[in-house]
Amino acid sequence: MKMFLETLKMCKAEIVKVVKEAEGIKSLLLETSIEKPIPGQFVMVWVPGFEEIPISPSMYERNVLRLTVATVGETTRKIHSLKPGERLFIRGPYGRGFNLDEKGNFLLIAGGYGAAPIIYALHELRKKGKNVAYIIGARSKDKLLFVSEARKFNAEVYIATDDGSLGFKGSAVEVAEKLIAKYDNVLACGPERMLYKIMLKCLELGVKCQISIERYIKCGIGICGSCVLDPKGLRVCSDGPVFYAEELANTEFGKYYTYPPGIKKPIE
Amino acid sequence: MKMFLETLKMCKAEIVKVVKEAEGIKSLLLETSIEKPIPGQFVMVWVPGFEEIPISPSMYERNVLRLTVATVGETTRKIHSLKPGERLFIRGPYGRGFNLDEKGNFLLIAGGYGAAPIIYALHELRKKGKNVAYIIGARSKDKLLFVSEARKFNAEVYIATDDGSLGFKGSAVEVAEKLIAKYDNVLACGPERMLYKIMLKCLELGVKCQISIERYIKCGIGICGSCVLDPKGLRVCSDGPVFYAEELANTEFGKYYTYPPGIKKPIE
Amino acid sequence: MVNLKVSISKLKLKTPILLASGVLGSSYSTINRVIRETRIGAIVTKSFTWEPRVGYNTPIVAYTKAGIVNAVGLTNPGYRALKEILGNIVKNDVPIVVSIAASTSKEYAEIASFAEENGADAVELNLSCPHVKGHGLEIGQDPEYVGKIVHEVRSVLKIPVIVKLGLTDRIVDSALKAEKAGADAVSAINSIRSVVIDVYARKPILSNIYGGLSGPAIHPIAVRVVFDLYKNIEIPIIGIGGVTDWVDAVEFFLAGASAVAIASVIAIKGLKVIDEIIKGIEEYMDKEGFQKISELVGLAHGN
Amino acid sequence: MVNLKVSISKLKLKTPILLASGVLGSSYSTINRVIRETRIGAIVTKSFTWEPRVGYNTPIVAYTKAGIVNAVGLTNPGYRALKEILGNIVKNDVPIVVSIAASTSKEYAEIASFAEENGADAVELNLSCPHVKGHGLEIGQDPEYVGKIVHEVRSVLKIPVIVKLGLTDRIVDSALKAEKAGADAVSAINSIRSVVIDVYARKPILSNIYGGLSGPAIHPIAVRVVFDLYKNIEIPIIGIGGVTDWVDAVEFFLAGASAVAIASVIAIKGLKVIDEIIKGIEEYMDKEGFQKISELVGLAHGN
Ligand SMILES: Cc1cc2nc3c(=O)[nH]c(=O)nc-3n(C[C@H](O)[C@H](O)[C@H](O)COP(=O)(O)OP(=O)(O)OC[C@H]3O[C@@H](n4cnc5c(N)ncnc54)[C@H](O)[C@@H]3O)c2cc1C
Ligand SMILES: Cc1cc2nc3c(=O)[nH]c(=O)nc-3n(C[C@H](O)[C@H](O)[C@H](O)COP(=O)(O)OP(=O)(O)OC[C@H]3O[C@@H](n4cnc5c(N)ncnc54)[C@H](O)[C@@H]3O)c2cc1C
Ligand SMILES: Cc1cc2nc3c(=O)[nH]c(=O)nc-3n(C[C@H](O)[C@H](O)[C@H](O)COP(=O)(O)O)c2cc1C
Ligand SMILES: Cc1cc2nc3c(=O)[nH]c(=O)nc-3n(C[C@H](O)[C@H](O)[C@H](O)COP(=O)(O)O)c2cc1C
Ligand code: FES
Ligand code: FES
Repeated sequence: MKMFLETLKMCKAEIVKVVKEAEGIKSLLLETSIEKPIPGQFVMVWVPGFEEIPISPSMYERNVLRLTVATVGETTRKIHSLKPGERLFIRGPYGRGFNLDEKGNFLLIAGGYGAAPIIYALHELRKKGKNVAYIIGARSKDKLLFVSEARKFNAEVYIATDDGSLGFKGSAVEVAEKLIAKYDNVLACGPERMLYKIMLKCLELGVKCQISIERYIKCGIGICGSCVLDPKGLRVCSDGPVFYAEELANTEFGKYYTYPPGIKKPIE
Repeated sequence: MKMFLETLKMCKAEIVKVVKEAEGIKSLLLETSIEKPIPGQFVMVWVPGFEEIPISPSMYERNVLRLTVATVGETTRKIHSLKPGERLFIRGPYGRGFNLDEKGNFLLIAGGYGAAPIIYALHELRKKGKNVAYIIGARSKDKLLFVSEARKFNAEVYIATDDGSLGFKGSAVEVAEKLIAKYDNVLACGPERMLYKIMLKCLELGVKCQISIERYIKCGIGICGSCVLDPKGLRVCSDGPVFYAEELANTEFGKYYTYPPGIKKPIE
Repeated sequence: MVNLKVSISKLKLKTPILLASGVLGSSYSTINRVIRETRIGAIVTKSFTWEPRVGYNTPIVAYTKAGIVNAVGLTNPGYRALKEILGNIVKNDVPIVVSIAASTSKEYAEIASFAEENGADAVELNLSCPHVKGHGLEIGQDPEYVGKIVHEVRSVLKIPVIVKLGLTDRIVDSALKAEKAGADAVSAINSIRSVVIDVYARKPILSNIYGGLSGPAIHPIAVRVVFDLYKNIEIPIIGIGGVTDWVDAVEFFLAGASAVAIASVIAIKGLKVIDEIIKGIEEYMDKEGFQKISELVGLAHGN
Repeated sequence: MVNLKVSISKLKLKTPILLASGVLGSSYSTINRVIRETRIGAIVTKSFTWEPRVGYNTPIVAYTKAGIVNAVGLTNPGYRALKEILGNIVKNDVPIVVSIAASTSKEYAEIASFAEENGADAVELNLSCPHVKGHGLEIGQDPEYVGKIVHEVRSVLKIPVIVKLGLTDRIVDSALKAEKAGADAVSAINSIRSVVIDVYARKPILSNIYGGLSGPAIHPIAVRVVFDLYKNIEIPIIGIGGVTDWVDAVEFFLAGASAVAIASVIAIKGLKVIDEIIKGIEEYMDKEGFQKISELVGLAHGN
């Protein structure tokens, strides 16, 4: 007896290891039976008694899923307090991930915890033997994510810090803008401001660009309407979260964010 | 999305041909998408506006199912009135059929419309290259079933008629009793009186014997309790309708018949 | 040639499939998208309430073997936003039905008027939300109150008034009262109050504990309700509940529904399921020799 | 070590799984077989009525995507046959609960007394058959009447009285009345009234038109009912509805059921499913560190 809408099923996930990646960012290694996600897809993570939130895995190997989580509010703080042996609950994977079968080389651009799906994409691209460069930006050196991991996978690594404590002093976007033209593909995830600039640049240069974006995700399966991108009516949870630049053009993306009851807030 | 209890699903079945087999007995060839039945299994046949009744198919070839039906009451009479192009509704196949993988040669014994599952078993046994003999009994010559069909499949054929109009004058049981010892397996279907005698003989001689029996079948899926064989609690619809002689020994079989509300009627 | 057009009171639908309230019906952009990409016959918006509602905290959906249990919590920007939303919907041949969930008959009437003024083609009164206190099921359980609300709304409105009922003991009585009070159609059913508990978390999954079961699980119950309603009321019925393919939709017509609305199946099969269902109905009618949907409606009641 | 024993009032069950009324419980021979072949905790017989009932004509079962719809029609040889049936059940450690479906409180009491005299370990009053007029759901919908029946039966009986309720608006009120009138336990739920129509036959499949939906479809609704009952009554609850594996059973315990009864799953998985479910519960308790079922009961209600 095969069941209905199998991916809606809650799977228990036991924490096997917790790694501090940077100030305010931890990775959890979880043993769980969900399907292997495509990089850029997300899972819904539930800590009973708290909320269920979307997280894009940063790695998957044989039943071990890695989530890299930044403390932002109550649920993410609670997740940071969990220890190996404790459990959380996961469903998914959901949505459309990065298309890693595009031809040519790839420029991967990550800002903040946006590095999570990007580093996972990097793993999988390298396994396919693709040529990959990784641009990671952060406020300062101690906030940089997955630098050595990217190097281990033999990717070219570009670093940008706001305070210049390591690499280029400035933003990842500034570094990216100079490099994009050399690549066939751009994959990006991070703050919307940054992603918007990358999108414009790629459209200008005609470089294929896939961007993983965020909206308020509540159901994850395309029926609650909380993650919709006006005016095209794209659902981030199921039409995305990864979109091609062309799809995001002429939408609210980069301009404002529609919170669940329909409240629009400008992107700072 | 795979569904729950798929075999409970009603399948439409279009009548492609109607064949008169003998006085009061017709075969219907039906185009339908149910799974191939094992000989001895049954299907539930519904004519909207009438009852749904159990029938053991007498043939199956590539989506064409043959039902051989004797007129007994209202529903079977209605079935006899149907023409090619008309529809009936079928679910199944249900229950445990004949085990055709038993070693050695087979003696097949049929009485009346009991010939239906027997001739189908004959087809399949011959396809497996097994040595098969077919005993068919009836009141008179014009009531005999599947004689030429059995010959076409190169089975040895023994005929018994009560009035002696063809073959041995007497019952199929009398013919059978003389032959059973020569065979490794007996498969039988027909009036309970006859089956009971065959069961006893086989038990006495130690010949493997599989008998397809009848009880009042209403649900066909083992939950309504109307087809139960006391005192063992065997459900004819799902533990049977084919049983080994050993299973039937020391049950109501051959002695009485328990009708749905629990009313016992002796077998004449 | 098969004609898929149906009428629900004054509404003209090019196909007999509606988007049920709650799925893809809270913003103009998704509504426009459904209109653009599918052959949908009409769209029922998410239920609008007096005040904006953020809805419940997550988790708001839970898995069951045969359906989804949801407790979105009537997330919506409040009825005043209807002006902008309706204003942004592209003009076309797909009627827009505004769903309303309120807590008094006065609120229902005011929101309905506002919707009408701003271009709604009809309103649907949601009297059956299974998981929001004071906005739902309790109302539909009380036939007298149903009658009162419908009467009040009907008396201030020109556009059709549809009443959406959920599974309650007295659903037929409620429908009768609604009909008597001037309702133009009845939609049935809403999702059915349920709880899902995770055996490892040992807690109800939904933050609201209670949610509404929708999907294949509820279909035979919904068919029964439509069958019962058809025996008792004259106004058209919109069948809702667990439609996942054309067979389920045709079953609703045969039970007595003049049209069918779908929600959860979108989560499983995506938007394309709308056209698949419509195509299936078309082929069925063609093969079985039906020209119009109305020939199918209630056919299972004959002998 | 995991201990699977549970008590329902005076009944001692070696495992927390009961055979629900209706499946394999109409003849002594199938009851003996279940006792012999499985670790079943208790058996509830098919509902017995005053007069013998042949039941409905076939079709009596219909397919749905997520469950079975049945209208067997309370086929049973009438309560006087209980003497012979109970007399033929092998003596053992599995309590036999006689289910009763009657049309007056007096009939309920007389059949119950007869069952007690003939060795029943408990009776279950079926106040919720969804498809037999005058023998079911209408009774359970009326809390006062439920109280009256329970009172009458309780006053003539020594053995435990279990009340079986179906899905109705006032199920909690009915359970409260039953409790007050002395019921020893509540079983919930029965199958849910449904209709299935074949799109090619264009007729309801069941000869009785209406039947009861059971199986996975109804599970989340049943869990909700058990969850609600647990909040409101003190007497033990037997959870019934859509259990197909140990997870479903544990979910019922967490919602507040002291034991769980199963029916339809037997049609899909056969008798062996009983032991599979019991084994699953055992392993779960072992791994998760529970010793007794009672530690699980109602656990989902905490924070
Ligand atoms: C597709 C996707 C993938 C994501 N991947 C990651 C990841 O890999 N690592 C990571 O650290 N974060 C990720 N996030 C962001 C993460 O979901 C939020 O940081 C988290 O929900 C905050 O929850 P909270 O309870 O701690 O904070 P709260 O106090 O509840 O909220 C703080 C802010 O977080 C955002 N937020 C809260 N809930 C949600 C929600 N359900 N959906 C979207 N945003 C929300 C809002 O902007 C809110 O204002 C992802 C978000 C999306 C949409
Ligand atoms: C496993 C099995 C396989 C069968 N295969 C065949 C077959 O291949 N060909 C064939 O002609 N007949 C077969 N039968 C018998 C057939 O089901 C009955 O003849 C038929 O049900 C009579 O229906 P009716 O409405 O015409 O008669 P009715 O007037 O309803 O009944 C006449 C008699 O038929 C029997 N009967 C009626 N309904 C049922 C039922 N639901 N289950 C069992 N017996 C019933 C009873 O003895 C009854 O007294 C089979 C029966 C069983 C149990
Ligand atoms: C996520 C979701 C949100 C819903 N929101 C509403 C709503 O706001 N108003 C309403 O009347 N019904 C709402 N419903 C109920 C549906 O309109 C429909 O009645 C129910 O889901 C049964 O149909 P289905 O089985 O096709 O999903 C909602 C259903 C779902 C799944
Ligand atoms: C074939 C069948 C017959 C039933 N007969 C009865 C009955 O006689 N009395 C009763 O109280 N419940 C009866 N029921 C209901 C079951 O006891 C149970 O409440 C319901 O089926 C839900 O459980 P399930 O989902 O495990 O099947 C019957 C159910 C089925 C499927
Ligand atoms: S989160 Fe519900 S539709 Fe996207
Ligand atoms: S016919 Fe129902 S149990 Fe066999």
